[in-house]
Amino acid sequence: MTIAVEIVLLILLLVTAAGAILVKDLMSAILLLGTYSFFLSLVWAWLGAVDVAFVEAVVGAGLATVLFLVTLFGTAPKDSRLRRPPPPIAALFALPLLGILLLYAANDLPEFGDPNSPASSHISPIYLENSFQDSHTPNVVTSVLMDYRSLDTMVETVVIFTAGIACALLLRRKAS
Amino acid sequence: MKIFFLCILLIIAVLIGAYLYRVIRGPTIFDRVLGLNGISTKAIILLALIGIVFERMDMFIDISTGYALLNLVGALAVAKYLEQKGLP
Amino acid sequence: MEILSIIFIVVGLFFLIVAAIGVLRLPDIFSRSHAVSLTDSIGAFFMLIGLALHEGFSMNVFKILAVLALLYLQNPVIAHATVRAALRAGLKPWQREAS
Amino acid sequence: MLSASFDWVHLGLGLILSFTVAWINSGHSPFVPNFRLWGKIILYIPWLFFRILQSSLHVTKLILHPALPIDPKLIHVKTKLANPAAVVLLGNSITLTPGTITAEVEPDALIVHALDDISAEDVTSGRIESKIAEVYRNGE
Repeated sequence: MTIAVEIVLLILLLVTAAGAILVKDLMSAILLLGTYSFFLSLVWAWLGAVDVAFVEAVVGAGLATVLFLVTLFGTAPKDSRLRRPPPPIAALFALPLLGILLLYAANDLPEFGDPNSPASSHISPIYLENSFQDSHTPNVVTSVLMDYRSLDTMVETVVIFTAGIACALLLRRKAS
Repeated sequence: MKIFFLCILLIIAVLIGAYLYRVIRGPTIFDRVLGLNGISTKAIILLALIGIVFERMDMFIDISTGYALLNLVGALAVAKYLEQKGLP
Repeated sequence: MEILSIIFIVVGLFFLIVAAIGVLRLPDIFSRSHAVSLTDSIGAFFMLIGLALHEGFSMNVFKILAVLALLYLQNPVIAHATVRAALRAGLKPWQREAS
Repeated sequence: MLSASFDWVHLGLGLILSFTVAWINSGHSPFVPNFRLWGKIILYIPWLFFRILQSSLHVTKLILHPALPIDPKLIHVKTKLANPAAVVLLGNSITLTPGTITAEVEPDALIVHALDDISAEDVTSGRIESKIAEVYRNGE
């Protein structure tokens, strides 16, 4: 029963991604990407990663859509390469091969939620025991994101900030 | 009881497919916006249901509040854009 | 209490299914917006109230009611903005040809 | 609310911040709560919900009918409501009711898209409008 829900969500995700690639109009592609973020966030929530789902909803569905739209305000709304060249034949063979290789490698990963896997037997207990003494934050995920991996988070914020500055520049050029 | 909620979850997830058809095949851009709006409402309900199934309602209802707020911002931005630019 | 919540959820599910059928069947953007408004105003109401009844009296019920109030405040705004944009872009409402 | 922590520090900070943001965004108008008006609006909500239930049953019947007997049309509705907030409430109520949707707001009229005659009659008869006028008459 739970497997069925996962399968349905993943099929919706795949269909949305394919639609976002195949659609001709840039505006529709933006809307489809927003839908994709909604589904991805649902998948994260279903897997139990609530904070990741929240970030995905905020950044993917809210912020990225608005930033894309603001960019479309200042640039041409049409995709200039409506007739795409067909992909080379080597890519048609190489990409499925790579996919099969990755699936084969994924076989060796530990099971989802396995208590004996290295991640949950070595790393997680240390974070769970020490995070409150180290950072005095009640939420463990927040302390991991903001304290233990603060450099990573800072650079992510820089990316979003740069996108915002670029959108502001585009809007200002249009006004003058 | 949990099985019942899982069934509801599954049915709603399949119903989203109808809206997704409208988003992908919609003749005009406004159909896509409407479909996105319907999908986000469904997603809010789905999140509340997932919270019931996992018995951690307090976490999941927070995300659905965030969804509802973000949906408003995104949809208003799209509608403003379409009003100013006209039909693409 | 459980029975009542199941009844509410099933009624909400019925309206959601009807709205999905309507989104697929209706001919143009303006009439489809009615189907989406059906989902928002009544399907979500019954579903969320059913879930709140199942949850019992706690902090979460207030959060569910807050989400519901948010939905009721913003969905008319979104629907109105979309339809107004469609009207200003020059779309004509669909009409029955024969009559 | 989201972190479910009810310390005085968090509550006070939230109150101060939200009032500050609202005060900045509303053009520095002083905050005057109108409690009688809000009471009337809260009394108005159950009536609106009853209308929503009625009309959504009607729309359900229309959608499930095999011949799809819809007759969509645009109608102009003149309003006598002077208060902008009252017009907003009227437009919101019309949109929230399935079967009718507000498409355009002009200074003294609304353009409403209705799904068929019975839904349209709901708006043209002015029942919602008279109810809202009643809400706002004494609240001024």
